[in-house]
Amino acid sequence: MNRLENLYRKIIMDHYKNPRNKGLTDDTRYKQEHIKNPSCGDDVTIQSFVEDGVVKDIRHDGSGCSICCSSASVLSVLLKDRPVKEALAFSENYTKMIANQPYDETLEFEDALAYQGVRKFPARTKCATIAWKAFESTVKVEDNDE
Amino acid sequence: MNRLENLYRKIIMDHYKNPRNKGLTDDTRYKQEHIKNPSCGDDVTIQSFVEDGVVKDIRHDGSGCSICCSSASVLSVLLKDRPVKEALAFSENYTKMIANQPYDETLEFEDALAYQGVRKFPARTKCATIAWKAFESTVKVEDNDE
Amino acid sequence: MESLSLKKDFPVFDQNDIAYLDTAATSLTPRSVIGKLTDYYNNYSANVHRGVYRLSHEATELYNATREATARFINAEFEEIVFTRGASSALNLVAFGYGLSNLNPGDEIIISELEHHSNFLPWQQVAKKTGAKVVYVPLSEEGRIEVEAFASVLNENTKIVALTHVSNVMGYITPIKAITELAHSQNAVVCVDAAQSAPHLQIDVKEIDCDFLAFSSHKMLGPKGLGVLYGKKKRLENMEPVEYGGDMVETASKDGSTWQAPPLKFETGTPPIASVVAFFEALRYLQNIGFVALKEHEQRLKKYVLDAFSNIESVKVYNPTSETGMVTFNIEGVHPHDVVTVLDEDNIALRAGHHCAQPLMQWLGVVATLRASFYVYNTLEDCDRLIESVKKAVTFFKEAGL
Amino acid sequence: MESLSLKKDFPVFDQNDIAYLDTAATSLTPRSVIGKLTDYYNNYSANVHRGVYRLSHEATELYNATREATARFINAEFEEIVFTRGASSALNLVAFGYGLSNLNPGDEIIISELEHHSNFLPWQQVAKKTGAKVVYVPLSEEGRIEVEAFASVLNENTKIVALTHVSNVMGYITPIKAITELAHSQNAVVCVDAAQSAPHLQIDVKEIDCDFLAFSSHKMLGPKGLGVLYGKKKRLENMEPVEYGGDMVETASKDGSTWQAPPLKFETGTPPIASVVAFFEALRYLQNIGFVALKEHEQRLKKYVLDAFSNIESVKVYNPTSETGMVTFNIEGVHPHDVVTVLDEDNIALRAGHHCAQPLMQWLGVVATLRASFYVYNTLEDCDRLIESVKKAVTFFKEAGL
Ligand SMILES: Cc1ncc(COP(=O)(O)O)c(C=O)c1O
Ligand SMILES: Cc1ncc(COP(=O)(O)O)c(C=O)c1O
Repeated sequence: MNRLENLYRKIIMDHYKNPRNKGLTDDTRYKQEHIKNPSCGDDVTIQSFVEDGVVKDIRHDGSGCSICCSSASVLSVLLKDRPVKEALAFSENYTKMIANQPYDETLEFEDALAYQGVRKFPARTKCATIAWKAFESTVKVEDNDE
Repeated sequence: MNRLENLYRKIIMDHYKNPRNKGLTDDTRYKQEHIKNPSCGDDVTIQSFVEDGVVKDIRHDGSGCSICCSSASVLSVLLKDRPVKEALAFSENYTKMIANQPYDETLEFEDALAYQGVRKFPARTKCATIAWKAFESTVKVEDNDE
Repeated sequence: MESLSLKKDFPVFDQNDIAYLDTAATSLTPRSVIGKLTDYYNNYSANVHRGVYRLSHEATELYNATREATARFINAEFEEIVFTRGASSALNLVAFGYGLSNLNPGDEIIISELEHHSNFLPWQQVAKKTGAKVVYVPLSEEGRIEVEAFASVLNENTKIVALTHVSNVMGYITPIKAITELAHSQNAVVCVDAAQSAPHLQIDVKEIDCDFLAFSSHKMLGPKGLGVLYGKKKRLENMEPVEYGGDMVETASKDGSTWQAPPLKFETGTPPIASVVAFFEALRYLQNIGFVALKEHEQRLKKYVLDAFSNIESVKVYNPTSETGMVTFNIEGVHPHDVVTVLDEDNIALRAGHHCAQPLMQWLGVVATLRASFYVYNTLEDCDRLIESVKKAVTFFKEAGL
Repeated sequence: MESLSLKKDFPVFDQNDIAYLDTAATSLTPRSVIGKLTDYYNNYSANVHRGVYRLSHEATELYNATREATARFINAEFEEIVFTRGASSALNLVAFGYGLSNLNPGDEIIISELEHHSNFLPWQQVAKKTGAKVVYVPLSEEGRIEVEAFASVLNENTKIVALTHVSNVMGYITPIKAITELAHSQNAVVCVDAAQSAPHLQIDVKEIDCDFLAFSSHKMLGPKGLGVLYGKKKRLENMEPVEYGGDMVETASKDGSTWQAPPLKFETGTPPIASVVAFFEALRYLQNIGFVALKEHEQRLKKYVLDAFSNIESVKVYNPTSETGMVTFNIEGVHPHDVVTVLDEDNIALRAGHHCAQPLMQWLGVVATLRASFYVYNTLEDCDRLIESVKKAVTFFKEAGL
């Protein structure tokens, strides 16, 4: 598999073409975060609904490249029904993995593992993490109340 | 004579210590020009009184280095009683001489010749010409009436 | 122009086997400019304007020599050239130095959807602050600013016309001389964004007769971090500074202060001396090539690429008729960001994005585009590499199911 | 510090047998900084932020590495560092970005007569525009800003305190931490002009707790044309941009636009990339020396000169007690401009003038002064040359009758 094939894995292209959980809701129980990547115009909105400390649902929308859009779809599937703490840890380890930083290697990344190829494309790591960043904001409690 | 002695000629130091025609007048027949050289803080005001196309009187004031202040004094003596045209030509040729540009070599510079030494000190040419510039403005007819 | 013989003037190619097609973002820098930069730092490093000692005096002479050369480059006068941090800063200076104090509610500012953000947002802000209104020249079907369309929005309320000379996405040349003449007939002031024209066209501000004109050193072989604002003498004299401090002041006192005459009035603080000094060499380099030869060269490359692209079914070109060396395109169904990664694998440097022209993207109805822009150092071989790589991307993403 | 071994790091000395004593105006540039500059131009020359291809991505990484290093240099956070054209621009940004929208008639801005024009005129202007009042800390007899005097002008109307950290003429250190604490007790915002302190003192913005702090690269061995504004995160978030355009915008549309988060919000247009990248090496160079060793070195030179000057009857020193390496003086009866020419003949580079501090000149009751300032590359030999040349000037002008 060459570098490009390794970047554009089947599973990524599948989520890009057939995004799961796409489209936003008006349901006010969802917390929403919108991030724009000015360097390329990627534009992602993530909504998540947390109940009893568990991520019950994730929605997403936006426009961008295949890496960015697919990862929103992938995370919406992977993180659903996980406790917030676990979802956050997953997200943070994923981001570290993409950034070539030490991460918890015992973690099962499942479909998110497909994004390993991005590590060889530093100019694209933002694409692969922007949706995850947005997700994190939606579930993080505001601990900054100055 | 070394370079410095050639710059700080006796005649220059004399006009610096004993400036002629110093002090401004309130006489409204005098035209006035104030120039400040921001690079060193030299600050010169020249007033000139022209009647029947002749420079009848020149006054000056200000603060600055010896080259600057003395040249105001020198010009106030040299240009007095000259026709405006002649005074202007004198001033312009003097400025060219200082700037190492071609000038009318038949001209009698009299005391102003002492400033030849400045030509070797390009950082000081402004000092030697600023009062002359101010003088020129006081006698030039505004030909720019746009 | 012998393209291959120019490539060796650019040290980036010593280290990188790259097809650099992103000049519209910033140009590469020739050895002579880098040499002048290091020359300044090695031999002077001193400040300008205020030093009476030799190093500083000589640095000042070099600084002024570039101002003089810049003036001659666009047929302006020495005092009409203000050095800024870039074209963006220059345009902001016009908007906030001139616009802010000369606009009233009901006044109109004409711009276009072709504008770079730096000639759009300052006017949007100034309009907000003054109650003036931003009016857009309706673009032609191709996306051009045309004289008739301009005339249709010009009226006695028009106070400022701020238009791009060459669009940084479409590459079209605005008929700015005719527009300026019309604008002046309504006493409107004309500000030209020449960031994409100064590097490629001979500019004569006396002929155009515009009031202001802005461009950047770094898009025309010069150092980064330097821009130029040309302003007619009278305009600059009547314009407010926007930054206050050292060097722009004449008398500073508690009771009030007075400013230097232009251009110093607009250049507070220690300027980017080295960059200014080195910009001289960029101007010289361009003048040695000559704008006629440059244009011919750019056109040849552009036409070559366009011809090839017209044979690739899924490539859509947005500006086939443009007069300058810029091809803006997409592979249908594939996000430009994905395409650019394929090209990058082949060492082709190309811009994917909105090119700081979001209003134009909205007008085009796309989120982003690819843009290849050509300059002195590009060759037909660069074009071949681009064409081959685009073909590869088309195949790759088709196989990936897009 | 082995002074002589540092001199060889500065190529200006290769060509010039010069005693460079004008660092307070601008410093010389070490080889490593020049090397990094040319390295950027030779190997990248590409733009930052927007390019997805390798050259541009790597240039962006280098650019960000300097922002990170600058943050660490003053113990700030990455997002708290804004790159500007210089300290002047940085101070104007605070005045017009923060001051203009936060001041009301009756509010007071505390500055001092020690301020450089760049921390004086912006506030004078903002006061004029907002109806706020500029209040001066009464200087001590020596010309110092002292805490008690500051407390005497601080009150509940004080909204902004803008003071120099180290005076560029007197070299005194302002007790800025105590002043900031007092100012904060009245909810006033503190802006520190660190143009003359950052090159010489260890700065810890968390310890000082100031809201804004500005300095220039070119006074601390870095490239010309680059400045730094530190702002507390919350302050920057609530501050208006003063320049609008590319890179600072998030969404740009006809109906309105939104800005990037700081610091990008304040950095429109293509920045001085090469200078930013190379500034990294200046910070590294200074950190390798260390501020303790640097201070000791500067003090030694200063004391040496002061001792000698005290034996020359007609030399008047204005700042004998200053804590930093700066000697400000005159030869009585001789205009400093005349003196400096004598020194220049001996290849001593020294500043004569008002040092962009006219209010202080008025306070001192002089038209101008000479100023010798010491830095890493200076030696006792430089001091000897200065002393000898000053003696020569004294004799020369005495003989000339002054
Ligand atoms: C105390 C002080 N503040 C501000 C400045 C302005 O710095 P710059 O010229 O780099 O904008 C200077 C330098 O002259 C200075 O000494
Ligand atoms: C048309 C146009 N205007 C203005 C600018 C802004 O130039 P700079 O980034 O040098 O400030 C650019 C460059 O991106 C441009 O292409």
